[in-house]
Amino acid sequence: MITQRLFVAGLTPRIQIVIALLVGAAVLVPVLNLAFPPSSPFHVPNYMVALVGKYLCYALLALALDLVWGYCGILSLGHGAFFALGGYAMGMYLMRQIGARGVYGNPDLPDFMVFLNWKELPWYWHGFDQFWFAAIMIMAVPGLLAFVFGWFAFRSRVTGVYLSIITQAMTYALLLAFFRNDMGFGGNNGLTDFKDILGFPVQASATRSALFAASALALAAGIALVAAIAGSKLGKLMVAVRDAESRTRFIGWRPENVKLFAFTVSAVMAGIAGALYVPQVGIINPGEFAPANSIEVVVWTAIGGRGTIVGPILGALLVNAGKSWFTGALPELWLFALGGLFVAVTLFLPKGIVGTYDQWRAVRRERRLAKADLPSGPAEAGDVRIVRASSATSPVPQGGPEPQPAE
Amino acid sequence: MRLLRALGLILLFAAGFGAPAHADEGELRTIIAKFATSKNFRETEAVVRELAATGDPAVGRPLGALADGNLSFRKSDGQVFIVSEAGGALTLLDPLSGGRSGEAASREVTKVRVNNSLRRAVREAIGALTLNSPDAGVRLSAAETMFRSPDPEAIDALDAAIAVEAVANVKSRMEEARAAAVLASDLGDSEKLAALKTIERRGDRTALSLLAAVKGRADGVLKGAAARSAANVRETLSAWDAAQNVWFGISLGSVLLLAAIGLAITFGVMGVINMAHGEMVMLGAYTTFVVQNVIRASYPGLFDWSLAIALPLAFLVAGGVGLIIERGVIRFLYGRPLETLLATWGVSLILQQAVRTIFGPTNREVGNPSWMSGAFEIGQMSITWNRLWIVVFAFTVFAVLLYVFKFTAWGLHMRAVTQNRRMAASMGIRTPWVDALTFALGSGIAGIAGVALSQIDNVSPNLGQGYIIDSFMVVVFGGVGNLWGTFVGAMTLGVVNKFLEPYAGAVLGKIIVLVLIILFIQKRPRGLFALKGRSVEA
Amino acid sequence: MTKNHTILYLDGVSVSFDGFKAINNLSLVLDKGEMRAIIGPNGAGKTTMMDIITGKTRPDEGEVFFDGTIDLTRHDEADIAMMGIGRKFQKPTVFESHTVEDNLLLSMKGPRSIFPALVHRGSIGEARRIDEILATVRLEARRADLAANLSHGQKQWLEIGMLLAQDPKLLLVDEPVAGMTDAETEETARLLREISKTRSVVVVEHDMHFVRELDVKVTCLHEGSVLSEGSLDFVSSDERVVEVYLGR
Amino acid sequence: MRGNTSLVVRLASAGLVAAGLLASPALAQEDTIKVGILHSLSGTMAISETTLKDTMLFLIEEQNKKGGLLGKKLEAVVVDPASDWPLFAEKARELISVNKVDAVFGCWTSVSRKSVLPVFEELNSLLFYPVQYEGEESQRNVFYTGAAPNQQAIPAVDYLMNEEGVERWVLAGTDYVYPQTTNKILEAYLKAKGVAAEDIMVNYTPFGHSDWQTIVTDIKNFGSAGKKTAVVSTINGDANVPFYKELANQGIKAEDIPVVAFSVGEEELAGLDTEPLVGHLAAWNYFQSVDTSENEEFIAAWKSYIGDDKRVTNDPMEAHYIGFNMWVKAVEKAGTTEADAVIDAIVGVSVPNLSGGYSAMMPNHHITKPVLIGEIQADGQFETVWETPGLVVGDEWSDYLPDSKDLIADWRAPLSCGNFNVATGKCGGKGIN
Repeated sequence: MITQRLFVAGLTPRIQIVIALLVGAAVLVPVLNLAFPPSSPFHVPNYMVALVGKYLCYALLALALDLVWGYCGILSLGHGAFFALGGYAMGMYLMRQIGARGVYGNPDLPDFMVFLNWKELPWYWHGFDQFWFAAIMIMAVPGLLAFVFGWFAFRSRVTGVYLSIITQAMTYALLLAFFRNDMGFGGNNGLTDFKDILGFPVQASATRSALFAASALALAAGIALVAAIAGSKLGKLMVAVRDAESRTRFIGWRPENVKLFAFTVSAVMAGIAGALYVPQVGIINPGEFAPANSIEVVVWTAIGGRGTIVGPILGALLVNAGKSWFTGALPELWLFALGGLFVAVTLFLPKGIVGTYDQWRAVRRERRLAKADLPSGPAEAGDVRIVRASSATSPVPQGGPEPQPAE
Repeated sequence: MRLLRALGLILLFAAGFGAPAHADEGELRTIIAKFATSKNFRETEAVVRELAATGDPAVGRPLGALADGNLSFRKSDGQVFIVSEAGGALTLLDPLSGGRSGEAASREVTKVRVNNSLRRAVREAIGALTLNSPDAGVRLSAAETMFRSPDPEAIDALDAAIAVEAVANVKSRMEEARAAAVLASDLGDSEKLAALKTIERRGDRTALSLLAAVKGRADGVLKGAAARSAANVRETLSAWDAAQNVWFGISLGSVLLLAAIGLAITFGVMGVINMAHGEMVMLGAYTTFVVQNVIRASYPGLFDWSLAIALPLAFLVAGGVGLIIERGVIRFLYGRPLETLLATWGVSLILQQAVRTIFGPTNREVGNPSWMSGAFEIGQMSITWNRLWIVVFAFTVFAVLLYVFKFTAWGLHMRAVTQNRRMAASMGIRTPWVDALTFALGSGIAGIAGVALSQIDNVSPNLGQGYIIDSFMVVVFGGVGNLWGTFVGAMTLGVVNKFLEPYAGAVLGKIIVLVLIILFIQKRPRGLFALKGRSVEA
Repeated sequence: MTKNHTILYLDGVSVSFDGFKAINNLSLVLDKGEMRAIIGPNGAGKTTMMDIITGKTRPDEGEVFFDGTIDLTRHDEADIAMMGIGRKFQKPTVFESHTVEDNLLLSMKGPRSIFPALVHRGSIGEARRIDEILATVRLEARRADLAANLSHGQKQWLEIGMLLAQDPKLLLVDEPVAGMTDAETEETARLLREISKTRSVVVVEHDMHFVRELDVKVTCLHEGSVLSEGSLDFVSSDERVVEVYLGR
Repeated sequence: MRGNTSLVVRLASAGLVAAGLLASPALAQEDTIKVGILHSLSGTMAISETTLKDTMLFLIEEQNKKGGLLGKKLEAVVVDPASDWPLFAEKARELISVNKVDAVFGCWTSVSRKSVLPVFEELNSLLFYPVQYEGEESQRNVFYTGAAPNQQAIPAVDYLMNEEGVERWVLAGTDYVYPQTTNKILEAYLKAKGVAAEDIMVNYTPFGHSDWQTIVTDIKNFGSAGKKTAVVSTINGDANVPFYKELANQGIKAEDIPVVAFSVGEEELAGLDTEPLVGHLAAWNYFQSVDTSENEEFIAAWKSYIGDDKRVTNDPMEAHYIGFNMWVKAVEKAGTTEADAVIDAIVGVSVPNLSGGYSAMMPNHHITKPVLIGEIQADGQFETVWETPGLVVGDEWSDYLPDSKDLIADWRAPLSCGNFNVATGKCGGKGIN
């Protein structure tokens, strides 16, 4: 009953289409990959499955960031940390699944512990041989970190650029910590050489297809969740907090709780994205904590259009596809292209691709209505429609929500 | 190396001094000829010892040449020469007289191979012979060598040298060397107790290890005295260690200050999150590289001035690029600080790749001018000249900036524009112009920081990336929009980092500092030097 | 003490920022159901006083009580708002990317925790209350428009409407008519008088015509403390008031 | 000329990728043999890896001048994994399944190699890895042409112990797997040689560490205890320049405390004024200064190819030179570029190295190399002061780590195992299964 109530709100036709597309891809791509021989024109090569599966995980990460940035106005420059933590939790499970098949044949210790002379498994590695435990940790670790971090930061009213910078400090500190071999997470090399997931070999086409389908479904679920949150009263409150935080406080809301909720939910989503990412790329290492990675996520979201649900997904897919193509086709020039793209998008598409498209459509509709020169009745109906759309896709007004660093 | 070269010559001049033994020249040549037949370093070392044992100062020349890697022998007849290269061909010099004795192609001779232990053997072998050198620096290093390898037989030579020594510093080093020799000898306890005092006065770690050694092998009165002396030395050393840590902290703080202060202007004053700030630093460093390259190629005499020449150029280059960025990108983004982050991130990628394309991806060599090389000692603390100059430089830049902001018309305009753009504009200040110049100033400062950082760090396309996060931490920790905040922030982070490092290690130390910053921001959400009051929150 | 019958009780309140005394030994008492106008030159401490009452700024010393018994210095903004103090800012602050209706919806009295908000569904009672408020603040026609598209005066009204939706016992209204036309000003005065029938109101305002129209007791602040108090005629004839307003 | 062709190559590969993104890539042309080059051209590792990309292009061009391979021209496919480790895996997959390359030369860091390993295993292709590394690995599809720890670290320590009489050791490294493993091996080795625990100081620093004041002072203090002290440095890449600058400025001379490094080669020294560093050491399997005619030819050809007289050569370049020639020879021997055939053919292949001998591919997929110890000279080159009398076989499983000393790798039939346990006689580590 409650979930039903929760999920009807915010599901605009556009979001329904995207969800349908994702669910369709989750079914179709594995079929095309597995059922057709490589010679068939309908065959989707393994390479594509792995690549697009990876992009979908990035898209889920971008969507998670959009929930906090686009809707709640918290620019996190450390979302890569939650992604990486989810990834590490999954990586630890996959490491334990290797069992005695590691190069040293040690049934308990991962290889990197063996050759660094660890005698026994550190306490925090226990339990990860069970998938259910790992699955809980995938959500609990990023969620808990976000909760604790957010609890302090939002309560202390750290906002704007200050918050962005300390999220960056957080991911940077984690980067350095995970680099340390003494931490017991494989240091710079991270966790790799995975064999099985849930008893299926990770390298097999069928497993890859299943992981692809899982990523697509997770993204679809993520979209539904964000749309539901955005469409609810809480979603409106989030936008309110983004636009005028002190106003919400003076009408009795606690913006820190709103932010904490969004931040934690978002971190859990990022963790799930990371967990799906790791078996598909076959490695998790501290590089994922690098602040530059987190900034890149922000860029995807901005390019697609923050405060919209489809935008960040589009941004993540486009930028990563571009990166894949450029690094192969123009290896010496691709940074120019990527850098130029960022500059161009911020200058010419400040609302991102989807935001700009929505704006253009709204303008066109207004013009059409003006041309029709109708009395106020139908015009109001049109307005109502705009209103509905705006509850799910909430364009960020210029100036207002941005933290102003210089006082 | 240069030292040894000089030393060889000095020995020749000092030949008559103190009436050292003169060996038969033929005998010397026989020994020197053995260099050609020695098969490994051990044999070469034996030849060195044999030469040194003659006690003839004339051996200084061939030994010095050996240490410098200039001693070779002709493949055809095994004759040993000192070679000097000039325009492809080699000039052969007589190993004893130094006179010209022919030329050879580089294929015709084989170098007598030398390694560290051989160089050390040469140094020790000729150490005692150089106590009477006219060059105080050479005498000092001779005394230092003798202190490290005490030899009771050298006491007389040291006494003679101490008697005529006029330079106080050298004299005390000689006395210490003598004391070390006394402790190694079989002289009486009273002599040795006095020697212990001398060593204690020296007070450094070498003295400490010597005292520990004495404590280990002596007994009775001497053992107790040595133990007491060692304890005293240890105590003073720990105080000096603390001082050293403070200095390291200030030095690290200055580097952070230099890297961050440009950001304090663009980010703190203008509200632009300039992710390309690190690349401005990098541009400054590359400017230094280019300047040094031109100087090396065309005006080698000016090398010591290279940094002074590079400073204004780096300011102009980085400032110019900053101006272009401001006019081309940032001016469209005022009031949207987070979007400046994205755009400047793109700019930083472009700049990095541009530098990589132009200068190549590898490190570039930027030399230290002579006045920035080496170190000097204050008590038991060694201070390197380059660090000292960077501290001085950072403080100067800070002071100048402070002056510009507080006391010049431009500074006033800048402050006016950042505080109330519309009001400033209506008062006739050309705000776009002020914006552009402020951004250029911040970038230019980053550029001159690059000149300083080129002296201690890599000059590579990645240079800027290493500093950008630290710079943001400093500015945010200190409090945005406040130059003093940046100063105090940089120094605090530097000193805290350096005090943590010995206990926690460099990696953990850095993590702890980051966590402390995160916690600190909870306590003071707007940094150390935040403005208080109603105007802060809109 | 007379504290018990007051809605707002400030006694000996001081606060300073970096050595500057924004509020200096300020005492102010407001009875239940009373409307009070507060005037004073710039920098007199009017807004800071509101900050103190609403929990945004903690006083260095002094007592601040609400409803006779509640010590406001122990509570934060959200708590204080929930107890029944509504505040309108100097600069109209509404949720610009929401519709007028949603602005009111978010301000509606009710639970303020996260999960009820997540599963909230509008009720008939709520809709009726929103209709009422819209009628009160004359914004029925703009119900579905984005707040960003309202005129300045309409934003002021919307903000007052949002305060009403909270159903507060005390309203703090900071410069409600700044930037309004004469007609709008008159309308606002009427609105405030109507509100003051059921609630206590503190109005900070520079506009003397407006204050006169309100026709209530006036307090004049200067340099962080009360300079004069009484009817507008009394206050405006006070020499010290004339002095601070007109200069020597 | 070259620029044009490589642009064509680039555009062609661009087209191929695009085709691959659209449909199944069944259009690969068959008239060339493709060689993948997987080195970072941007990001933090570009500093080291770009040269290796150039080296490979150079080697491929030289081979084409000689008539190519099996009557076909070689074609280089260059991609940029951008120092991003998961991107390495993606690019490796792209090279193999979209561009259909027959062998890949690439990777620098251990993590990039670890990242691509499963891809090469899954798609059964060949990787030639040219950098010295920590060992503890042997994979069927990978050929390790750089040094294993026993081909670098242990001879260097032996040299210092025997020739310089070092008794006290500082093991300083960047905190990642290669230094950690190497230092573990060295610690065990030193202790086996009778060095007391208090005479070993281990220190780790983060990547790109630039403030070395404290650590250099610590080293100085550690070295003033009266015993001859040396530093064994596994400090990585970027951190070296500030480290050596600080050493020089604090006046630590090689005669007093020599530093022997395993990651500092001619390329790294090119960014430094080496005058104050003369006498500090490095251990490699090749120096540019090696005096052989092969090396002279190689350097001359390289300089004319790259068009820069100042460009240096270094050990990983030689490793690619050896690895590439081994691959060419193995392909010729097998008569095909097919991976399984090449894997079978390459073991035992022996090609000239640049230091005057022959390097052979061993059954463990590591190669034989001489070990050279060189001292830094004022001109930025190394002078060899010592070398192993013969060639050293790369030992993938260290004898000084308890869990790996019983393991060996042998990829020849019938054993065909990367971690055969000689104690239990089973493949698969401890052999519990």
